[in-house]
Amino acid sequence: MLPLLSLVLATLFVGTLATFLAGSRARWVALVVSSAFLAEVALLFADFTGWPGYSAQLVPGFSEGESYAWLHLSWLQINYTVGVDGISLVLILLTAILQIATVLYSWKEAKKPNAYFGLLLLTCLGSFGVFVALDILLFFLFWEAVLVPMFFLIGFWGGPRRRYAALKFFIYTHVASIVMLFGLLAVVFYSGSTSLDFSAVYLAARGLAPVVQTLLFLALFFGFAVKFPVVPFHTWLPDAHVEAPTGGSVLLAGLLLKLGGYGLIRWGVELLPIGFAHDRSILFAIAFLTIVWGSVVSLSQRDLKRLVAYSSINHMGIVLLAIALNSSLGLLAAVLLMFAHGIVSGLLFMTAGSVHHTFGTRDLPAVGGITPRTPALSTMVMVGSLASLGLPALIGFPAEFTALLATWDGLRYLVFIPLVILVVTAAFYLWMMQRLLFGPVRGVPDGAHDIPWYEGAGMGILVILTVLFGILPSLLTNVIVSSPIRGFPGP
Amino acid sequence: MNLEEIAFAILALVAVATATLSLLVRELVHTILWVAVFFVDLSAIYFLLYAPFLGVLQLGVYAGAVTVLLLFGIMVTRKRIFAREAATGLGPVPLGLVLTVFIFLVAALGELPQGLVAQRSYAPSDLSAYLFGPGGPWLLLLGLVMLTSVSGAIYLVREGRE
Amino acid sequence: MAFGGVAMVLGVLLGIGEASSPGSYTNVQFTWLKLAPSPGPFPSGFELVMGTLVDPISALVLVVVTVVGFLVLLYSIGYMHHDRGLPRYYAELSLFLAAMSGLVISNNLLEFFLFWELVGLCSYLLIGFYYEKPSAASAAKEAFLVTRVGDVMFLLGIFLFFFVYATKGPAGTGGWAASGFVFVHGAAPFVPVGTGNATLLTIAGIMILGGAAGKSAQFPLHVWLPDAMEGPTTVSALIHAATMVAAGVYLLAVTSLFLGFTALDQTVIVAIGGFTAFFAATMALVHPDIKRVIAYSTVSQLGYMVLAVGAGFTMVGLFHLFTHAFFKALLFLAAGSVIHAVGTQDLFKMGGLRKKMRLTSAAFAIGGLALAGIPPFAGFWSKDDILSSVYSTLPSHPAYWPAFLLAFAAVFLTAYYIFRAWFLAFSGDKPRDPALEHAHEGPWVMAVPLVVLSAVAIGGGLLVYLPGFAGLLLHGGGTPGIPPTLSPTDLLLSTASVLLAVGGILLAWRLWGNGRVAPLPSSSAVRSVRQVLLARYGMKAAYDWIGTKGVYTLARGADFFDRFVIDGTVHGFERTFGGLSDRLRRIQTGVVSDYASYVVAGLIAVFALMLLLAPYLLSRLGGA
Amino acid sequence: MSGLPFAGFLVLSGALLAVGLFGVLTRRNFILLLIAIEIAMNAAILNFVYFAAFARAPSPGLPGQAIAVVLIGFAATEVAVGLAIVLALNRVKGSINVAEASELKL
Amino acid sequence: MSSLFDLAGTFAPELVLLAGALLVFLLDVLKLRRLELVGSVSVGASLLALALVVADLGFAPFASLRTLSAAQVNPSLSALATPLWTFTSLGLVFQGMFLLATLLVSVASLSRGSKETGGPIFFGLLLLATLGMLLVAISSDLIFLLLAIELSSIATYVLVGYTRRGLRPLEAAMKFYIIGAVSSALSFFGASLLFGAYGTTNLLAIREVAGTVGTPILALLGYAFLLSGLAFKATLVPFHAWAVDVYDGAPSDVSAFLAGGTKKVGIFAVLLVFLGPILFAGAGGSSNPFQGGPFTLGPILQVTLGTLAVVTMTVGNVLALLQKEMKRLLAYSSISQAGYMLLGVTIGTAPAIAGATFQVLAHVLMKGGAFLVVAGVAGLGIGPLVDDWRGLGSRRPLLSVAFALLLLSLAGVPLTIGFVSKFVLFSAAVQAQGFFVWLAVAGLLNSALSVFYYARVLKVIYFEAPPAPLPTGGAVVGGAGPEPLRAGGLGIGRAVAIGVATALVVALGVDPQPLLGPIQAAASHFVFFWR
Repeated sequence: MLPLLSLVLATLFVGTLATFLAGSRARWVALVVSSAFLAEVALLFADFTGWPGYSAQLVPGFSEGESYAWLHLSWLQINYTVGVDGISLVLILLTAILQIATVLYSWKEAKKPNAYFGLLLLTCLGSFGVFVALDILLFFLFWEAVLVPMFFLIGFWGGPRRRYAALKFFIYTHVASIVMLFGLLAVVFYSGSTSLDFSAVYLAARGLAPVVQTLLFLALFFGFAVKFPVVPFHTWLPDAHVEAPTGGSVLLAGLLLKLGGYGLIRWGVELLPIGFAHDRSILFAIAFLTIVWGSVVSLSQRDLKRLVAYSSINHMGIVLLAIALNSSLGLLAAVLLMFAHGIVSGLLFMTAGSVHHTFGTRDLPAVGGITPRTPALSTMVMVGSLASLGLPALIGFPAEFTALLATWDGLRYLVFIPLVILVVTAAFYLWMMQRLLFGPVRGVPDGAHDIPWYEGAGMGILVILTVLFGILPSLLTNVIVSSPIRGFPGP
Repeated sequence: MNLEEIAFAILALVAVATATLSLLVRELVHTILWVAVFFVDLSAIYFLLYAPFLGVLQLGVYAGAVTVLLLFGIMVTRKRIFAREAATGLGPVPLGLVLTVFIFLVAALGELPQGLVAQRSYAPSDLSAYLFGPGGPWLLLLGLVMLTSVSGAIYLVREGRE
Repeated sequence: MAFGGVAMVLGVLLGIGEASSPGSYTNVQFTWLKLAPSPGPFPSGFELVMGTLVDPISALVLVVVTVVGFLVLLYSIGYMHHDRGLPRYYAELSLFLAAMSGLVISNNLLEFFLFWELVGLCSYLLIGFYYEKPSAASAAKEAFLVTRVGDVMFLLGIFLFFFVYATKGPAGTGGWAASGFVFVHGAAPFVPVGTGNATLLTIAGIMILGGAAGKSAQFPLHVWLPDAMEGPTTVSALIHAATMVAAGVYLLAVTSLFLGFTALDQTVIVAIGGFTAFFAATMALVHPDIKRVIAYSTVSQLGYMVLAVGAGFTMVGLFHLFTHAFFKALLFLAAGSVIHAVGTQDLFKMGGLRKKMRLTSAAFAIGGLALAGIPPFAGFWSKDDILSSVYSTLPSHPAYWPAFLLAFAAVFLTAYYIFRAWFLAFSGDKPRDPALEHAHEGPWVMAVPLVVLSAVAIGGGLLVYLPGFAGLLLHGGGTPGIPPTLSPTDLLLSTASVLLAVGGILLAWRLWGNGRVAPLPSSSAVRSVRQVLLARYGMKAAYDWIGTKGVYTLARGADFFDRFVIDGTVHGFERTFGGLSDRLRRIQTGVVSDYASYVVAGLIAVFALMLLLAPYLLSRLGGA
Repeated sequence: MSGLPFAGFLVLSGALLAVGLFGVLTRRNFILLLIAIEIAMNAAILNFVYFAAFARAPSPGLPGQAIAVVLIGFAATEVAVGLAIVLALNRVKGSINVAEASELKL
Repeated sequence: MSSLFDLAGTFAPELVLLAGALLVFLLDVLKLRRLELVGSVSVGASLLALALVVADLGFAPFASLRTLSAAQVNPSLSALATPLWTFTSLGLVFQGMFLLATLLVSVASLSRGSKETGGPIFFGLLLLATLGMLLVAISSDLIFLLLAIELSSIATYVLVGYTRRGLRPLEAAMKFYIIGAVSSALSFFGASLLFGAYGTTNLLAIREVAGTVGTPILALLGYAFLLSGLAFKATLVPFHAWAVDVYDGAPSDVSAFLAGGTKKVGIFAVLLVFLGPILFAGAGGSSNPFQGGPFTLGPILQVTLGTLAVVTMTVGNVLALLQKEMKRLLAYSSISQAGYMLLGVTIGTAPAIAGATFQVLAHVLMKGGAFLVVAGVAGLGIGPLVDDWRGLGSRRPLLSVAFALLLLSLAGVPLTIGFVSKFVLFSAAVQAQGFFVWLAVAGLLNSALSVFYYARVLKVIYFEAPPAPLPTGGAVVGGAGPEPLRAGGLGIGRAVAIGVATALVVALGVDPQPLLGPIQAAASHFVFFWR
């Protein structure tokens, strides 16, 4: 059988290098690589016959598994181990989609295009790696590999305060990832595992005492929580988004935030179910705080990107809530939400970028009534906003619906909190649309054209998928459920 | 208290006193004088400690060579030999630090090594036999150190002639 | 247009077919989302499906939707011909019709909700059709938001029902969840079956009511509907009078048929319905805007329907929905015709239009008579049916009394305000505003719908006596509503209500007839009541205050906290380390003696560590 | 032959070390610093000589004295390098006050 | 005289270096002072020595590492009950790393420009200092060890000031010398106390009796003095203050050698001196020196060293945060890295020592490379401040990439050797459990803290615009473009050295196994040997 995952990694790696070296033709190389990536992901889906289930020792299995020895310390085996299950497969699909959409959207990037596209590809490479890595060190490696290109993307191509934002982003996430690595290693050593492979650690971690699990889970949670981000570790996100170039914002919201969710599921919940169960009340409290906070703060934002950034925080809070519910429905919802948010927030940040390109500002009071001048852009803004506020037939709805249903199952009347916040979310999107799209024309420069074809193409892909998966979410959910979300066997 | 102990006590007092004086007097040349006395006093202590060879060595190397070297240094770096040392860093902090070290050293020694046996005095031939036998590498290393320092020192000083 | 026509033909055919052979069809069905069996509340997993279910009640409403929809599309050709955004208009309207039809033929609550939101979206887009007008944009937002509150409650209601019935229900294997939560035509509602949690079910019912109240503009979520009149009048006719706002009633009907309400739910629904019927009518009494008067009347009429459904007379409520759709669409289209002609909505500028616009005037009068409940117009049959049905339950449900009385009193108010509008607009010699002299009828495409709708408004109520149509109503669900009868009790009640209505018309004629403009009474009490009514009892202002001042201030505060406290803490860390670094940096004085003292200090520190601290620590910690 | 008092002896070497360190900390003239360092160095040498004279084991004395020989040589060598540095510094700066040579700081 | 040949064979690397140094001095005397010439001698000697050391380690299979005792090496020395030197595989590994540092610096110094006059003395002292370092790595006697350290120290005192003209280098040399001499006095004082406590200065002999001796306080005092003296070399806080000024004031190539090479001597010396007592299992006596009865030294030393390690990392990092000068920033980062290395020594298990060793190797490459870059950049006319590096990313892309990689490695970003070494080290600490987990936590927090200033440098290099040209009195021709960098490149030698260091940083980050495996084996041998 073809080592598909390694093939994809190799494609992306070679592609990234080629892009860096391609000079002014970088965008074509990037496009070819992205298409190849998408095709390979399609192959991956075609090849994916379902989740292999639990092994004899009740370790969750993975498809497309590959494992080669990498680093052997006398007391520790470190391997190159990769594999996928339903959860990672869906997120890989998201990666491929966002990559090609972002490449298209940034088609006319003029400032050092080869580095720009190379870094975009590198970010996607890292994300892909995170989603397939089944060895702690490999995982951490890809995890960090996402960080560096994003740091440069923000810092070099970003807005006026880009340096501050890049630094803040880098430091926040790096500190978190170090804590996360420490937590993972502590799991390994306290459980007495002699290998960093997921399956070995999984098996060994069954034997950890509940107290240890609880503490270790908290450490891991902190590591992932910053990436999520949850309140109060979220303040890097608005700054990073506001300053990042559009392509960076898209990947930041679409992929990087997902890493936190994925990491929490794969390396937190699956690895330390008992600790997770003990810490759930903390997770709930943080999740609710994040949901409420992200939404309420969104209400008062003037900058379009900041607004979307805070709404991202709100959505990721729901993801955390769904994960914390510890039910199969909750996990299904969490993964679906991550996918949905990836697509929708990507779309919204693209529109925010286009608004900025077209009108020279993203300040909501400064520009408004743009619909007559830029109908296509307005439509995109509207689709994105509506999807984000959970309108049915768009992708946000099935995700939020399952999440809320799962919340009801798990927490009963506390579901009121996200439900009420649903109204607030609707409020700030509607308010934004009212000011930006409707009303009398203001702040529109004379030469403002509607979006160019490439930006439209990038957004168009996402719009189409928003509708497609909104109507047929089972395309995704059938894949997601082929993963160990059916409930984990006890210790 | 036997004679040796009395001698030791006196010599010790002199050693501490001359060392202190050498650092406290303001005339640099006086410093050299006190240092010379200190080195001679030490060599006397070595004699008392059954190390006559060392005593002689001390006299030769320190009281002789090193003292002259230091004097040379003063002569080169000072316009007048009898220049006074101007600024000093005397103050409570250095004194306190040093006293603390001293107190630690003395106070910690509540317990003495038991069963110390006085050794016989060694003939210089014994010493040289050891130094060229088992202790050879030390000497070898010392030679390397000297090679290094001499070549380095010559290089550093030589520039002045150019 | 053509699609609208085809849809109408299909819809009517479906209706006729259903009338001729009552039954249900479940045609299309595909899996939307599936959860494998897993521990938890859905032990055998669940499968959410999208499918269609055509049964008598959906056929009934489908007829309304398609017919009125077609007529409005037709009418729009004339009404909207000068508008720039015509393609957008038709696209959105078509999307609405599609979504509304989808809603009607949904076979489960989730799908219902999906289309429910879609029609809400269309409503939002169409209210904001003239988006350059800030008031339109604002009204659109308000409509979406207020209905969103209802939607959220609806969603929770869905969860509750799903949860309670997940393992119960008619499907047999694995409960309702496994069957995809689909409605099964002809089965008894769950509630009597449901041995489940009564409290949960009551709350579920209330939540569904909340959803319905949002969509159907029932108190206290009614505020958006009058503002929704910012949209084109055709939209008001179709969406905000005939179809979408009725979706809330339809939801209540569906719920009561397939799931059922508990007794407490019913009392609440009845109370809300009755109160809204009266409450909205009062606000219509004084409004100068012709469309808003009709809008308030819509709210009020929807209150009647809710009342009926709440009292258990589902089919009676739907019957009123049916007739109301036609005569209210008629009223709106007539009003639209007027507005099209005169370019204003202010009743006090109009007057004497009867002479210039005879057809419109007649149509409006027919609609008004139907609304007022004057026999034999359509509204009489259905409204009277509601009143008599509810009246019949009063002995067993004394709690319904207040609602019934309010609804009954509203009959008078209804007749008064609609004819006040008619007299103000059409009677008299000439318009009060001289600029309106050149008013004239619209083109034929606007006239045809008026004629058709007038016909239905006159005779629609009599359809009840058509066996096929009555069959639709009779076979609607497991608990048939009381069919219209002419029993003595009813006669008495009908007479009383007709007399009330006539009284209302007379009062309107007395005050406003023949182009009179009744002077404002000088009594301050009346003035202040008028002010309160015009200010909508202050509710709009209160909501605005909560929405802008309250929540926005909260948001600003949160943003401030976010920027300065949370981020400030982080920066505080940074500053602390920076300051520490700066302070520590100063020990690097550049003087070597100081460095030597650090060495000595370090030596002392090592002493202290080795001789004092480490032994102490180790003895405390118990050795290595 | 009785030994010299151990504690008393260590007081001497400790005192010499302390004086040497004190000189390093307080003096500013490089040459005085050199002298102070030599005094401290001699404290160490003295220790070796003492422990060569009074030892627990039967014959470890000889290495102690040998070490002392080596250290005397080493200390002298060290002084030579120090003097070379001080001369070079004096040539460039015209001063051998260590407190004045503080351009590199913070 | 077969034994003499044997001896020569045994000490071949050392003799090669000595011969190289003497040859350099000979050439100096013969007035053959061309930099390229003497530099080649130095490069050749260190390369040859490195080859010999690697050969001594045995190429393949690495598993058959030899641990030679002096008696095995030379029968004539077997008379010594306690040899002064011992060949351990870990010692050889350290020798290799020292030689690597020397080689890098030598190669880079080849391209320093022919107007340099101090070539012979530079390379001669470089070789002599390296010789001292090599001897440290094989010593098993305190005095031998200290003298070897002094050999390298004295050579470096002069090296720092070898330009003879600049005030800053000479001031640095002066400070270096004074603190170094004080420290050597302290070390010897400590050695004398240990001699008094144990009756010997031989580490192998001390190991036999460590902790059981009847005068624990004397021994403790001795270790305290010794630690303070060695801490100077290893730049542990608070014995570090000289290092910053010296790294700053010295010529950058010498700084590279100091940071990349001689500092590790201190680390290895600490390892050598303290590993025996730490590992001494003893009779499980109490750790209270005032209690009497059987006494265990190890835990006390571990607590002390651990505390020093944490303080060193923290202070180094905190002080680096606000540094404005590039070399001082690197110096502080170097200090904090010493803390990590000491961490491994403290723990004393084979994995931890392997981690520390790997960290040393990493630091040789990273910090050596970084200082070489600094030296090269200074040659391009860029000032000493971090802000002077603005926009270097666009002006010198390759050099900037190399520097960025080195910094990322210092920050511990994966796929660089810096990550692997920290990973091995911290994982070993966590694996040792107990008290050491907290050390690992401190280390992790510190490496998080360190990111702040590395990221700041990267930010300056890549995100900020190059400095605007100074107004030059109206005669500006080109206008607003950035001031052109001084013409000419880094020189081949420096480019090669930086390239090799960077390549190794990345290559060993991707696949460290080829070196990590042998180092682990060597560490296990070492621990086994010293137990």
